[in-house]
Amino acid sequence: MEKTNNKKVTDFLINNGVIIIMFILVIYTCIASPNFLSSNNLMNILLNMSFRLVIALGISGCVITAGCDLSAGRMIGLGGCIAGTLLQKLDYSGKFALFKDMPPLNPFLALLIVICITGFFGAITGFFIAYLSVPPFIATLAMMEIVYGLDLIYTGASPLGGFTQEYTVWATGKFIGINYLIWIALIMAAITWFIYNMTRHGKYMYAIGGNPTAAEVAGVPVKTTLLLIYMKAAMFYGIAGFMLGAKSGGASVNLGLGYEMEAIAACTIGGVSVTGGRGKVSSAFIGVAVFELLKAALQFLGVNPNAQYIALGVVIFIAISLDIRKYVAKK
Amino acid sequence: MEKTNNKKVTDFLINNGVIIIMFILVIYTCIASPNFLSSNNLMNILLNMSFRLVIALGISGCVITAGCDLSAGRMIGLGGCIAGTLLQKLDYSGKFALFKDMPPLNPFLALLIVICITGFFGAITGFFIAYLSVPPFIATLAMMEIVYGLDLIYTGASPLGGFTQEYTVWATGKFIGINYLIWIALIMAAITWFIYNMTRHGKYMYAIGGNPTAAEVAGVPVKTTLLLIYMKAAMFYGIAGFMLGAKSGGASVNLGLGYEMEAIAACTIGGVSVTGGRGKVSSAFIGVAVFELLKAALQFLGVNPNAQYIALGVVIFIAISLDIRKYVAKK
Amino acid sequence: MEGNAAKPEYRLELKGICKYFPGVKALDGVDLHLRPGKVLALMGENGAGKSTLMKCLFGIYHPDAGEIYMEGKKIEVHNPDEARDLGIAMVHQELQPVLDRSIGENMYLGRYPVHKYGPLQVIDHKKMYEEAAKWLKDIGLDFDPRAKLSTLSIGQMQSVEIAKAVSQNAKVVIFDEPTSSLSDKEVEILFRIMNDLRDRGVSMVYISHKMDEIKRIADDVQIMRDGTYVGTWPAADLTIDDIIAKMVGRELTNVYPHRDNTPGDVILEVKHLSSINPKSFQDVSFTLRKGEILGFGGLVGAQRTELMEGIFGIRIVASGEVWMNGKQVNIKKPSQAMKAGIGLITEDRRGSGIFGCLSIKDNVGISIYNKHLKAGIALDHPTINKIVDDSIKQLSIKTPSMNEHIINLSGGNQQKVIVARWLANDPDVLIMDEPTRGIDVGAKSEIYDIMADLAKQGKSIIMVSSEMAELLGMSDRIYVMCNGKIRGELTEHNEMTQERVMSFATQFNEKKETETA
Amino acid sequence: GSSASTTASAPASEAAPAASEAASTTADAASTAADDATAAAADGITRATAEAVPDSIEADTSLADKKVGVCIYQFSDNFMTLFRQKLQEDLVAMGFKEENITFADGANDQGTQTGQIDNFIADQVDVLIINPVNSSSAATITDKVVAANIPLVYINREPDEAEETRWATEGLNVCYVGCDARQSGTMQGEIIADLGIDTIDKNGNGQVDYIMIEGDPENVDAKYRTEFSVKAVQDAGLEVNELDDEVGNWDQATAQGLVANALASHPETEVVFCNNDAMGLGALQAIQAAGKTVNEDIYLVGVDALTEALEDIKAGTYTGTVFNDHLSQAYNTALAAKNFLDGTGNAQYIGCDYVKVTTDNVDDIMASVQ
Ligand SMILES: Nc1ncnc2c1ncn2[C@@H]1O[C@H](COP(=O)(O)OP(=O)(O)OP(=O)(O)O)[C@@H](O)[C@H]1O
Ligand SMILES: Nc1ncnc2c1ncn2[C@@H]1O[C@H](COP(=O)(O)OP(=O)(O)OP(=O)(O)O)[C@@H](O)[C@H]1O
Ligand SMILES: [Mg+2]
Ligand SMILES: [Mg+2]
Repeated sequence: MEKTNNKKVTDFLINNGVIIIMFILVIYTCIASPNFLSSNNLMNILLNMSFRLVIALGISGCVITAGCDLSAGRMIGLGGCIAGTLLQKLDYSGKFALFKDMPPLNPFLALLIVICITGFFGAITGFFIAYLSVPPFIATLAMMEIVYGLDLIYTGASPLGGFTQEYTVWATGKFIGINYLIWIALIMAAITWFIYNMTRHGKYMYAIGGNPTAAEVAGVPVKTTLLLIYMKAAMFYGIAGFMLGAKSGGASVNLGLGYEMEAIAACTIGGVSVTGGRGKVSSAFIGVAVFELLKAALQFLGVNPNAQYIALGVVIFIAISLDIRKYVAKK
Repeated sequence: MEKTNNKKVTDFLINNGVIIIMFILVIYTCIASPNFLSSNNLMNILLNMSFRLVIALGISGCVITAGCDLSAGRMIGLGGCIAGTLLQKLDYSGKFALFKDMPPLNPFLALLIVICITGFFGAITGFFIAYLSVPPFIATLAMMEIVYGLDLIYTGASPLGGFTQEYTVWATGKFIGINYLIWIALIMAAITWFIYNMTRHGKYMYAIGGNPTAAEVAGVPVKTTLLLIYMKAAMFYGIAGFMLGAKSGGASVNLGLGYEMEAIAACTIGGVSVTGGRGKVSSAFIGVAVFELLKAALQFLGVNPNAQYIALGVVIFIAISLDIRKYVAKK
Repeated sequence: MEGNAAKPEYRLELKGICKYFPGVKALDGVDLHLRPGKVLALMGENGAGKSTLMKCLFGIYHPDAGEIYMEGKKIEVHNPDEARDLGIAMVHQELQPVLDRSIGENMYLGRYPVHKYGPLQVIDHKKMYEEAAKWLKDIGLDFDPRAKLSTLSIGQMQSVEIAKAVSQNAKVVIFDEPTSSLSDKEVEILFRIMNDLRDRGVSMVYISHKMDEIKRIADDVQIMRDGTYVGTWPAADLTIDDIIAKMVGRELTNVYPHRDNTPGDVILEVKHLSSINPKSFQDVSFTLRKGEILGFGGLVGAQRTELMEGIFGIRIVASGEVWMNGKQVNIKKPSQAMKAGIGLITEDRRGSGIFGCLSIKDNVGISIYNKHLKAGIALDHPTINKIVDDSIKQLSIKTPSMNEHIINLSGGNQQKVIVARWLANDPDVLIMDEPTRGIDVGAKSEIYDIMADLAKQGKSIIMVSSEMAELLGMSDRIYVMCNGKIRGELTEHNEMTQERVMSFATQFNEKKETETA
Repeated sequence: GSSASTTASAPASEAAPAASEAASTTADAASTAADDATAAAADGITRATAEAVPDSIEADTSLADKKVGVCIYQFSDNFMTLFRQKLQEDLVAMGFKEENITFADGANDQGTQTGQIDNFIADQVDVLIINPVNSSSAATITDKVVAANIPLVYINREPDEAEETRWATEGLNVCYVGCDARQSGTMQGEIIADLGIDTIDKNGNGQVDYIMIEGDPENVDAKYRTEFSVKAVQDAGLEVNELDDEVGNWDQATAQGLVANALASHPETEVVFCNNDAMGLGALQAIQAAGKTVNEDIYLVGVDALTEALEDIKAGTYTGTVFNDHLSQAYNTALAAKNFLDGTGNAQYIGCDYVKVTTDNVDDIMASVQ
């Protein structure tokens, strides 16, 4: 009897190791620095999570099909820059030269344009992956370079600022006490949940991740599905870039640089399997939450910024090592 | 008869597509800019290839076992910084504070120390990958953060300069008209060739990449082999960092940043399969040569640097799409 | 004489082995007694735990309880390397090829011969390839051991596996379903080799679902049922019916069901179909009627699989036409084949059948997710659940729930899940490639029942089978292939004999032997 | 593209004197320069103060066939973008042909840049302008370039003193054009110190409670700005108290997140130092989101004088920034290249000055930048 109880406790610890470690860290931080629990700070953390979650949701589809997407960061940069150029105040002295005399667009229209453009590039990546069998690692690496080059040429590497009030309010405005950006992230999570669980496309995605050959034989439109996954992911990055631009009140070509790594790591920590076939919306959420809480806690605890890199790495190691034990068959 | 000849030509074109494209580009560049063919410039290109080749050789083992190594760039930085701190002139005004009064070491001893240190971190990554089943992507991502943090703390983020003549001569000195660095790269290539083709470790590596279950079932020491592969790779990065420090006459924590991506892309272009089991020393060589020739040619042709990113991405896409056709089973 | 009183009676003894997997008690106190120089047939239904027991012995799994004795000494096997050092070799049920490496390297994987230069050990390629060639020759294979393994067919790879196990000079050799993809000729060679080994005093464990083989080769028969030990008997004392009865725990009278289907009009017509690969199927024409079970016989390597995959749109077809219901259909990919009303159950269950990390529900549902939609978008989960639940009951799939991951089921149950997938999709023509490969008698007869039932409902079935009994027992009509061409058609039941099939199946060259008259 | 650049260039040359005027009116800047000059005499380095940008540049036809190689440490850097655009214009104005000027993007990687320098040498350029990724690599770069007999102008990132002394003693055709990075930090600190402790000290603890957002830690500018901004405040006799110090890697979005956390953790923050304006603008976003008002509850300084920062200073929502005068630096770089080629030669160190920007002079600076 006792043995089973012990076993249950161990199992619980292993299955929720990451969450438990985070919980302990959060409690410790709260004690050491009470401001950590202020509603203001919680809102900050949620706000920082918002766009990271959108990125992680986008990339999760790629990871579930045993791929990855290195172009995410540069796509975010492109999205942010396009939004930035379209939404500058007309009288802003540093206005983007190409659209010198164009009044700022409606932000929704700008968002739509951003989504279309990043989605277009995502579709190209997807095309190479799906129809020409280019490994995702390589295809997205190539697209990363291309998107960066285009963004450099488009913006001339100048930073963009002077955004209209209608745009920046996306980051500052609230609805029922919750920031618009957080609402957007929630809506994107809901959409993703729906796609993953309630649509053919979602089921096809899991099947491809589980066994691509079997999926092909079972009549799954493997190529179209893969293309759509990378296109959808790129659209999500575009949205994230748009959000990030609003949040930081400016954009430059380096916006979002390297975010893909953290997004993939977050997905994995949350339980998306890099070998494919496994992963949920909640995985992306947990992973992103772990990273943001960790970063905020380390800052509140006054940990040396250099040491923060080490802490981040160590947490990834521990979290994944614990997590893997759930899945690795006991032999 | 004619048909077969046609087929042969097509086959030849497809199988050597990358090389042929490069060849055309090189010839075009030579015509447009005759200096491209100068022996001086060829030596430059070889020199640039030297450390890239060492990195690609190191990472090839990871890729052949269907893994990857994102920590390569940071390991190079660590290697370069350690070498830098150990090999500064005693009277250099900006000498590394910790070793203020220590005379510079013998470069060979410094190289040995570098190899041991990076090898140690590589072994840790390998341990997590092999014994705790952490996916390589994630384990090396975590190690990348840790190594960067350690390097920042170690050097205090100060750039290092004032290297001794004994160290910088590694980059400038020649033997039979060929630069020392090129010799080192050749020696490393020979060692790698020997390991891959003539030792059990090499055969185990291919078996693990080709079919890990088969290797396990056949009694291959899968875990030890994996650990050794990541350790060996890290040692190679250490050497590359040492070479790069000598070549650029200075080092900082950002040395080698992002080199892993290019190294993996080079391996893949040369024919190492990211799905594992396939790849040779010549693959790494071809891939690295393609990248360096391309970069040099674009610069000689005066292509806008922003557009160079696009060109690089496009070449990767084309090269891999052509190349894949060799392997996609003709059904 | 060395045989003194201390010499143990058994070469190998397993006592009370238990092995648990999450939610499954795969082995529950199983024993095994292996006499020196004897062949022990290990029999049991799919999922009885045969492979698991052998994997425990070979160090791939670690038993949760139980002891292993080798020649009277208690041993512990932690990994396959240790097993090999103890003199145990194993041919695995699932082929484990490293396709990109040479045949020789595959044979010597994990035990490469080396030259020693101090601490440096350099692979002795010459010795490796010479020895490999010798062993290959011994098993009747005439390959260059330096060729890549991927140039061989699955059956040939299986033979290489056997050569590999035999070349280890082991005291105990385990064969886990070695013949599932071997042709009869290759089976003969295997038996010859096993007899040689027996003469040399090697003990063997032989696992197979093919009853006739057991009678021919086994000295003893051990039977397992649902992870428990039923008993061990001298092979001579048991009839096939006895074995079957003990395996399933009940009497199983007729393996092949009575069929009362009547083939109707032609539903599928294939005209002059040729692969782009000149070594594969060429100029194949045949017809299939409504409500007919059409057998495709031939040796392994006859390109039947490729032909079926070509029809189904997995392989590229160079020329030829496929007609369904009198209309020509253009099939470039499986989804088009499905739309035309064709289904395919592939021979490689693990590679192209199951989705290991997904649930049974998703494994069944994958082919019908585009049929049950609400508002054209959202999946109709209640309906899908009902379909899956029904098929689990109808095919008596052994599983705790439809949310169980399919990888945790035994081979036979996995196969039933795949059948369920296609039944849910409801095709007019179902192609079944080796439908009972690696499946026990109980499950086999259930699958035969399903096939007969489908035919009676007016569905047409193409059955590719290398098992002569099954081919003759289930088909209404048989085509026999060799070397990518159809060499003959057997329409009348009285001409469907083993001899006729074999004569067509071995007709490697074009020479027009007039078949009739 | 070309019409945009000509419209931009015309007012630039008009406005340039205004910028250098602003520089010379800053007494502190002048004294710093004077200190440097005295120190220089001891080193034996030939120092010169940068020349003002003239209204029109005379083209020298003999330069038409000279090839110029320019290595920029990273194209995506905001400041270096302004710099290199202006540099190209000025080089062309001096008589170089546009197609003979090649820019290379070092992608913030010394290995890559070294390769590019090798390529330029192989391509036999006539003069090299290098913005080193890693200023400590200068000795090696110098050796290479000098060995190929190519004159060399370093820009923006200053090699160490020993290296500059060597150019002088060995009589090499090498010089540095740029500012002293320490000065930008010092000016940030002075902007804050000039406000007076009474204005700054909202919580009345007698200290300047600040948070610091650093750029890429390996970048010298980031190190100096971090160090000298605080030092200048202390030198002015104010006590400081560091509440938080984070690395924002020059990135606006990152800085926004960091400052948001820092303000939640330390609501008593009085000053936010940012190593550049991009991060400063991110910080501004975070400050506003936290319900604080710049110049009332909190003070915010950056460096670079980005257009948006200038507009914010004008609007009173940004305390101050430091203008890195790319106009004069670019002109002096082009001039140095020309001087090497026509045999005039150069001083080893050609110093430019940063300019403090606050509400007082923001209009002048805005006029000069556009
Ligand atoms: N890795 C595993 N994880 C969970 N369950 C497993 C695993 N391997 C086997 N099982 C379960 O153990 C039981 C025994 O399986 P095993 O493969 O040993 O059967 P078998 O007798 O060899 O059947 P077959 O004739 O189909 O090969 C089955 O119920 C199977 O589902
Ligand atoms: N070059 C190859 N690479 C990989 N797999 C192959 C290759 N050639 C054949 N196969 C596979 O080997 C299996 C056996 O095919 P083969 O053509 O030899 O026999 P078959 O008569 O078509 O099949 P069956 O075993 O069903 O009688 C098929 O699954 C086929 O897909
Ligand atoms: Mg089995
Ligand atoms: Mg105070």
